[in-house]
Amino acid sequence: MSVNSPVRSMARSPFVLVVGVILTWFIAAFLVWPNVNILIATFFPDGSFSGRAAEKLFSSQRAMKALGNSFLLAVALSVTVNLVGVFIVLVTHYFRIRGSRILFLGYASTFIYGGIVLAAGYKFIYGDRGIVTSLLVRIFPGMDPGWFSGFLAVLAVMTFATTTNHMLFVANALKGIDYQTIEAARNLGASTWTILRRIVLPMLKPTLFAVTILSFLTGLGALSAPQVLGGREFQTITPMILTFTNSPTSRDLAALLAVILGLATMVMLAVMSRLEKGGTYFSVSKVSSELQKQDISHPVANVAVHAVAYLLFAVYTLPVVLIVLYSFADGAAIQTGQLSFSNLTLDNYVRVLTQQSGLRPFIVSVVYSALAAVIAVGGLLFVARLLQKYKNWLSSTFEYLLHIPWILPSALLALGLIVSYDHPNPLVGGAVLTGTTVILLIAFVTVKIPFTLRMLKASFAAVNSSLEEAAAIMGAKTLYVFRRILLPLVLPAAAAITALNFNSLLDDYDTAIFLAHPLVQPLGLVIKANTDGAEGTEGIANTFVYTVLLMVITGVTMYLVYGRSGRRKGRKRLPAAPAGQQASGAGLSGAQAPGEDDATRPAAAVR
Amino acid sequence: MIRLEDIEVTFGDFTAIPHLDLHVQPGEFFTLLGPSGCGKTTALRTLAGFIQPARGTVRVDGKDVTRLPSDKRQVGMVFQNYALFPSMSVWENIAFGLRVRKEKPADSDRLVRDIARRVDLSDEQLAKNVAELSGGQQQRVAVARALVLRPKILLLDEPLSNLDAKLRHQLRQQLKDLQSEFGITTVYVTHDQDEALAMSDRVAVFNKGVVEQVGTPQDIYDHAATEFVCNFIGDSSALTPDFVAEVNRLSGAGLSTDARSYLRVEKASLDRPSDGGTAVGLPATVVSRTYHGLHSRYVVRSHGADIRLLVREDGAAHPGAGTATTVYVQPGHVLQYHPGTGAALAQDPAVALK
Amino acid sequence: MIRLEDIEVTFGDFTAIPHLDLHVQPGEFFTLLGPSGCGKTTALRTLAGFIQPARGTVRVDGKDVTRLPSDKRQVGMVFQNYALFPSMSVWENIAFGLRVRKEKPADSDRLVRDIARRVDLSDEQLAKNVAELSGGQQQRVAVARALVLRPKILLLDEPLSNLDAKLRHQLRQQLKDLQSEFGITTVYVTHDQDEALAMSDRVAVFNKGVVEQVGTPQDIYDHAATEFVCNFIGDSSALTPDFVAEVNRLSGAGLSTDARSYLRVEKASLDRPSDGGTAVGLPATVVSRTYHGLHSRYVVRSHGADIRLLVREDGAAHPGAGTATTVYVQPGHVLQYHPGTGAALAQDPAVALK
Amino acid sequence: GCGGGSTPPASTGEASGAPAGASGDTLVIYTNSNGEGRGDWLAAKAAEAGFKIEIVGAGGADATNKLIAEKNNPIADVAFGLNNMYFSQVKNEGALEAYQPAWAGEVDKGLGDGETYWPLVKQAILLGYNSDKISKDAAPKDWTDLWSKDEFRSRYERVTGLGTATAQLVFAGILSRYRDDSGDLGISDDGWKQVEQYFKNGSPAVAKTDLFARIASGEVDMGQMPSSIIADREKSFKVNVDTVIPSVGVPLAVEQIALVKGTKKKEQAQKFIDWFGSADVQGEFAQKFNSMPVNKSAQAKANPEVVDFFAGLKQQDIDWNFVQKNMGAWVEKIELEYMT
Ligand SMILES: Nc1ncnc2c1ncn2[C@@H]1O[C@H](COP(=O)(O)OP(=O)(O)OP(=O)(O)O)[C@@H](O)[C@H]1O
Ligand SMILES: Nc1ncnc2c1ncn2[C@@H]1O[C@H](COP(=O)(O)OP(=O)(O)OP(=O)(O)O)[C@@H](O)[C@H]1O
Ligand SMILES: [Fe+3]
Ligand SMILES: [Mg+2]
Ligand SMILES: [Mg+2]
Repeated sequence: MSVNSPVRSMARSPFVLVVGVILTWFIAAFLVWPNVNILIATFFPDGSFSGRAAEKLFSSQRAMKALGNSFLLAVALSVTVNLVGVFIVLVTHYFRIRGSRILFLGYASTFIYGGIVLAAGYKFIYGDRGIVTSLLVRIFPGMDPGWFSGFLAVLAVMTFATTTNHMLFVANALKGIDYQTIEAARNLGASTWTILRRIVLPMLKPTLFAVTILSFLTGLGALSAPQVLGGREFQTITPMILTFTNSPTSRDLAALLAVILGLATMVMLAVMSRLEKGGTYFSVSKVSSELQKQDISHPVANVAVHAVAYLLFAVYTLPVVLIVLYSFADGAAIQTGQLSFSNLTLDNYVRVLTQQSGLRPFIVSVVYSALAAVIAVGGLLFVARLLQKYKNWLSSTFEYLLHIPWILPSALLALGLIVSYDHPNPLVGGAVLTGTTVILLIAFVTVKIPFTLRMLKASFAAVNSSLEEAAAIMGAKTLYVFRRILLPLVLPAAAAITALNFNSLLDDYDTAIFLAHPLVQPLGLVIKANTDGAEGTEGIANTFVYTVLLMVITGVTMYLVYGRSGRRKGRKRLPAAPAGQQASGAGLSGAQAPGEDDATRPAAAVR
Repeated sequence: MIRLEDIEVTFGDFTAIPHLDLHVQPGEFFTLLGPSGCGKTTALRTLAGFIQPARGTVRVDGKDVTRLPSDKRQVGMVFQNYALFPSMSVWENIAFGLRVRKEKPADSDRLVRDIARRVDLSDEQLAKNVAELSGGQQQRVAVARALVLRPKILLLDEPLSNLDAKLRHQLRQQLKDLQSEFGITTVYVTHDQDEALAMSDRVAVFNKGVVEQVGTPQDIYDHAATEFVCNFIGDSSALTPDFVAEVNRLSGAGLSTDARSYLRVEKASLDRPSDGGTAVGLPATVVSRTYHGLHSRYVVRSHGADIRLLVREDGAAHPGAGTATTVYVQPGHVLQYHPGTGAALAQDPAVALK
Repeated sequence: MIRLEDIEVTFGDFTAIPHLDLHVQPGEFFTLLGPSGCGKTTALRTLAGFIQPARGTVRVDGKDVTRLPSDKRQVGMVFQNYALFPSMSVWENIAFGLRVRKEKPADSDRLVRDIARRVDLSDEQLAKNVAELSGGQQQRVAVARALVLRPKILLLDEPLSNLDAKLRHQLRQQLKDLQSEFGITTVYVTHDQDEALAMSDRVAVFNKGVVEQVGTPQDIYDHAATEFVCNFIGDSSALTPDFVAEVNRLSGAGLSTDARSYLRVEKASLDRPSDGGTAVGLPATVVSRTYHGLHSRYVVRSHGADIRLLVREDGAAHPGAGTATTVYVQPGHVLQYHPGTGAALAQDPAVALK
Repeated sequence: GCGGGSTPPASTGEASGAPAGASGDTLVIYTNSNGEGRGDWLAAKAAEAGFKIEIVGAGGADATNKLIAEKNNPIADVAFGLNNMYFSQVKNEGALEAYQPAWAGEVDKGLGDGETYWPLVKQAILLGYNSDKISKDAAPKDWTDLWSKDEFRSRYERVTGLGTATAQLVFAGILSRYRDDSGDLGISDDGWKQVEQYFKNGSPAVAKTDLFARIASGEVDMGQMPSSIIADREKSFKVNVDTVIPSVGVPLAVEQIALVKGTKKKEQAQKFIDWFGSADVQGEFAQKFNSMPVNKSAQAKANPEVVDFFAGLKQQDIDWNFVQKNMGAWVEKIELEYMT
C-alpha cells in the first residue's frame, strides 16, 4: 500500500541510499547544472536580468498567434487522439471484430514512422494533387483541391500519427482489467456501452491521463505537420523557437517560449496527477481473470463499428504504402506528387546504400539509440520503483527535477551540456566531455528521462505491493525481488518503452548536431540535410529511403520486443493475478520536449 | 426452472466437468457442494453464461439459454473473487445495478443504504474506496451488490467464506429470508458442508466435476450414496473389518466385512445411548481429546479402528488419553460401501430395522 | 518472543488500531480472532514490518524491530490475498524462498514436492500457472510457499478460509504438526472461532482494533471477559430480565436482572440434564428447528427470550414448531455482563457452586 | 552551399572516446559546403595530397553555433564554406585564429576580413523566375517590384523562416538600401515597410517542397535562389529559370575558410588551408561543382559560363560589418513582427 513513507524510512535502506546518491549526482550534473547554466546565460546575459524577451514576445502578434495555435492544437489533439486512440484500442483488443489482427497491424503503422515523412505521406493522398483529392475533384468538380490544409488538416494528421501510445499503453492497461468485473457488470444488467463507460474507461483513467499529457505535449511541440499542412493560417510556435535557438542574440526568446510551453506541460501534469489521485486503478480481486473479447450485440452498431474500423485502417495504411512506393521514385516526382509506375526504380536505394558513408550513420544511430534506450529504462527502473514506493517531499522533488528535460528544447539542453563540460569540471571527475562520444549518449539518455519515468512509474503502480512483501519476507533482497518479481511484471511495459525510446532517438537531429563526435555521426544529421532540400532533388528521395529503412529497423524492434512478448503471453498467459493490472501504463508521461524537431511523431516514437 | 443437460466444460486440454445433469426447482435453494477444485465455480459460471460449455444445454424456464449472454438470463451473481469495481466507491458499487436500471437516485440511495445495513456496512464504509476495505468487508459489498437487485435467480460463489462465524450465520439467515421472501431461485456454491446442510433445500455433491449425489440435506447426510459423499459430508470414522466382525458377533447383525465401513461421529458414544436398543459396547482406549467449546472431540481405538466421537461439555469429568473405556455402536448406523465402485450397499433389513 | 507494546496504527485519518499490547510466547500457537474489519490483518502486517505503527514498539526476542525491514525479522507469512507471483509457475512460487536461500535445485525440488503433497497439490498442478488454479488451490500454494521455508515465526492470515471442511481440518492438523515439530512460533489470524479454539494455545479476541480478551481457548470460552467476547465466541442466546427473574424464582438464585444475560446453546436442553442438580425447567414453545446433520438446532421461546439449543440427532422423534415443551437451565450457566461497560459480572458464589 | 544544407557526415575515422584532438593526425573540418558530393570529393582529393581529414557537415547557422559553443575546447581544426556574416560572428566570439594563407595574395582581401577568414568561393543570391512563363521584358527588375507591381503579387515565393543564410542575405540586400542610423535597428521606416510588403504579398514557402517544384507545378513563378543550385534544379524539375539583376546589384555571399583557435594540429591545419585555397585545388573544385572561385588563378579552370556570369554581375555594395552587427536583431524583428 502506498501510504506516505517518511524520508527517514527511505534512508534506512542501503539500496535506496545507493540509488539516491547516483541519482542526485546525475540530476545535479546533467539536469540541473547545464540547464541552469544555459538559462542564466540567456536570461542574464550581462549578469543582470533583462525582461527584453518577454516584452518582445508579448508585443508580437505573430508570436502570440502561433503560441495560441500551439495551445489550440495541444488541447484539440488531447481530445481527438483519445477518441481515435480509444476507438482503435477497443476495436483491436476489446471487441470481437473480424480481422482484428490485420487492423492491429494497420493501426500499428504509426509505431514505425512519423514526422515529416508522415506529413508528406498524407499530402500524397489528401494534398491538392493527392490521390483522394483527385478522385474527389473528379466527383465534385467544384471542390477546392487545397481543402486539406489548415487547422483541421493538421489536427487530422497529427491525430492519426500519435495514437501509438494508446496502442501500447492503453491496450496494455485494458488487458490488465479483471475480466470478472466486466462479467459482474454485465450480470448486473449493464449494456456494452455502460460497461465501457462506467467500468472499463474509469479503470483506464491513469493511462488515459498519461497519454493525454503526451498528446498535449505533442500538440504543443508540433512542427512539421503545421509547416506542411497548416498553410498561412495555422502556423505554430515551434519553428520560431528553432529559429531563435539558432540565433545567439535571440536565444532568450527561444528559452522564454520553451519555458512557457514547459510550464504549461507542468501545469497539465499537475492537474492530471490531481485528477487521478485517490482512485484505485488496480484490480482489488484476489485473482483476476484474463480479458475476453466482447461481442457487439447490436447489429447496426456492429456494422458501423466494423465500417469505421476499416475506414481508419485505410487512413492509417495508405500513407505508409505510398511512402514505400515513393521511395522508389525520383526526388522531383516526390516533390510534385506525380507518380507513375514506370519510373519506380531501385536507384534511390542503390545510391543511399552505396554512398561512401551509406550504412555507417545507421550503425552509429542504432548503437547510440540502443544504448541510450537501455540505459534510460534500465536506470529508471530502480528510480521509478522508489519514487512510486516512497511518497514524501524528497521523492517529489526528485521527480520534478527529473522532468527538467521536458521544459527545455533539446537544442538548448545540448548547448547547456557544452557550456558546462567544455572545460574540466569537478562534477564529472575533472573530465572534459565535449568532443567525446559520451556526451551525446548522456544527452540522449537525458531527453528520454521524463517519458520513461512516467511510463515506468505507472506500470509499477499496477503491481500489488503484497507481492513484494511476500518475496521480501522470504528473505529475498531488494535487488532479487526486483529482478524476479517486479521485473517480469513490468517487463512488457519496460520493453515497449525501450523500443519507443530507441525508435525516437534513431533520427534525432537537435542534440546530435551539437554533440555528436565528429567521427561518429548519427543518422539524424544525414536525414536533416536531405529534407532541407538544399541537397537537390536527391536529398528528399534519400529521406524516403532512410525512412523506409528506419521503418524496417523500428518494425523489427517493435516485433522483437512487443510482438514476441505478446506471443509468449498467448502461450503461457501471465495472469494479471493478484497484481491487478500488469502495466496500466498509468501515470503521466510525455513525449518530447516542446520544440523538439519533428513533433508530429508520437511521443512514442519514431521519425 | 434451471436445467443443465449433459454439460461438458473444458479448458484447453483439461476437462473440468466431464458430464453434468442438474435440475433446480423454482424457488429452491440449491447448493453445489464439493472440495476445492472440483468444478463448482465452473458449473456456476456455465449457468451464468460466462463459460460456453463444450457440449450440452442450459435451460431456464424451459428455454434454451445456452447461447444467450449472461445479462439476458436474469441471474444475479456474487463472484468468488468479489469482482468489485475498483474505480468506484462502495456506494457506487452497490448502486451500479440500480443505476443501470435507471432507478431514481433517491430510491437507489435508500435501497443501497438498506442493503448495506443488512450486511453490516456502515455509512462511513459506503464512502470508502473498495481497496480500503478488509477482505471480509469487500465480500459483503459483493453480496450487497447482488442482493440489492433482487434477481429472479441468484448465483452465489462461496459468498460467506471470508466472514466470521457471527456474520456468516447472520448473512445466511438474511440470504434465506430474502430467498423465501421473494422466492428467488438460488444456486449456492460452497465447500462448507455445514453451510450447505443448514441452508439448502437440496444439495448436489460434486467430486472432480461429477455429481455424486443430489438430495435434501437429510437425505445426503443419512443416506450418503457413495463413499465419497459419506466421507465429505459429516465426520465419519473408518471401521476395520475386525471391528465390523466384532459388531456382528456381539449383535448378531450381518454386516459385510469386505465392504468399506464408516461410522458417523455422532453415532458413536461412550455412554450407552438411552434409546439405543441394539447398541453394542466394544472395549476401547482413549487416544486423544480436543476441546471445542461446545463439546470435546475424542478419538478412541478399538479393534484397530480409530473412532472419533463427540462428548458434550456439560461440566462432567471426562476420561483422559490412555484411559480404557467402552464405545457404543448400533449396527444399523454402520455405513457400508462397495470397495470397488464406492456405491452404498443396501442395508440389511435385519439390521436396518432397529 | 514477540511483543507488541502500545501500538497505534492509522490510515490517514482512520485509526485502525488505537492501542494494542500483545505478548506471544516462544513456540506458542497464538491466534488473533475477531470479526471482519476489526484490524487483524493490520496487526499482523505491523508485526511483519509492512506497516509502520504510528506509535509503539515491536519486539522479537527482546530486540526492538520496529524500524527493522520485514526480511530482517525472520518471519514467514501467508497473505490473505495470497500474493502469489503471477509470472511464475506453482512450482516456482513454492521454490522461491528456497532459491533465495540458494538451496541445491535437487533439494529444492524434493522439498517443494514434499510440501505440495502435504497440501494436496498434484505434480500436474505444480507445473501450472497460478492463474489456472481454483481459489482453494491458490490458497494452498500460498500456504505451501510459507511452510516450505520452516521459518522461526510464522504469520498466517486466514490461510484456510477458502478451503473445504475436509481439507481445512487436514491442513489445520498439518499446521499444528509442523508447528509443534519445529516449535515455530505461530501467529494465526482467523474469523473462525472454531478454528481458533481448536488450534490455538492462546487466543486474542479483537474488536474494533482493541483486544477484548487474551487467554487459552477454554478460558475464553468458559469465562468470556466481555459481552462482545461472549457473543462472538460460541453461540449464546440473550435472556430477558423476565426469564432471569423466573430462573431466580424457581431456583432461588440471585442473578441480576439488570445485567445483560446470556446462555450458551449447549447449556440449554429440552431434557432434564442427567447431572443437572440445580437445573430448573421453564415452560417454552418451539419456534423453529433446523437440521444440521450432526444435530438439530432448535429455537424455543420462554418468557420473551428466544433460546437456541441443540438436540442430538439420534433417531428419536423431535417436537415440531409450535409444540409446547420445557427448557432446562442451570442458574450457574447464565453469563452476565454489565450493561454499560460490557465487563463480566462476578458470578454469585451461591449460584456458581452448582 | 546556401547555408541550409549539408550532407552525410562522411565519417571514415574510427570512433574514439577521446577529444578529437587526440585522434591521430586526422584534421576535423566543419563545413556547410559538403553537399552534393563535395565532401566526398574533397576527402578523396585531400587523401591524395596526404591529408587525413574528417568532414563534419552542418548548416551554416548550426556550424556557426557549434564553433562558438566549442570555443573552450575546440574539436574542429578548420572551418570553411561559411560566409562573412557567419565567420564574423565566430570571430567576434574569439573562436578563430589569425592566419595568412600562402594564397592570400591571389584573392581579393576585401572579400574576407584579411586576418582570420579568407575567401574561397563566390555565391550570388538571386531572384529567379520561370522563363518559360515570363519573358525577360515582363520579368521584375528588382525585388521591390515583387510587391509594388500587381502582376507579381502572390506569384513569388516568400520565406517562412529566416533560419537560412540565403534568406538572411536577401534581407541584407534589401535592408542595406534603407540604412538610416536614426531608424529602428539602423533601418528607415521605409525599409521596414518593404519588408512588411514582401511578406504580405508573397506566397509562403511550403515546408519541404522545393521552390523549383512549385515553379514546375505553376504554383508560383519566382523566388530567391543561390546561383550554384540553379543548373542542377532546372534539370531535375524540368523548368527553365532566368535571374534578375537589380540595378543596385546582387548580394554576394562569399564562402570563406579559417583556422580554428585552439586547434592541436595547427601546423597541419595551416598546410591544409594552403592546399585547399590554392589555385589548383580551387580550380578543380570549381570545374567539378560549377562554383565561382575567388582565387584569380583558379578562375581559368572554372566553368567559363560561370565566370562570365559573375563577370557580368554587379555586386551589391553591402557594409558587412553593419549587416553582421544587426542581422540577429533584424531576424528577430522580422520573425516577430512581419512574418505572418
Ligand atoms: N482458466 C482455467 N484454465 C485451466 N484450468 C482451469 C481454469 N479455471 C479452472 N481450472 C481448473 O478447473 C478445475 C475446477 O476449477 P473451479 O474453479 O471450478 O473449482 P472450484 O470447485 O470452484 O474450487 P474452489 O473451491 O477452490 O474455488 C480446477 O482444477 C482448476 O485448476
Ligand atoms: N489502506 C487502508 N486505508 C484505509 N483503511 C484501511 C486500509 N486498510 C484497512 N483499512 C481499514 O482498517 C480496518 C481494519 O482492516 P483489516 O484489513 O486489518 O481488517 P481484518 O480484521 O483483517 O478484516 P477481515 O477479516 O475482513 O480481513 C478496516 O475497517 C479497513 O476498512
Ligand atoms: Fe549554401
Ligand atoms: Mg471456486
Ligand atoms: Mg484481513
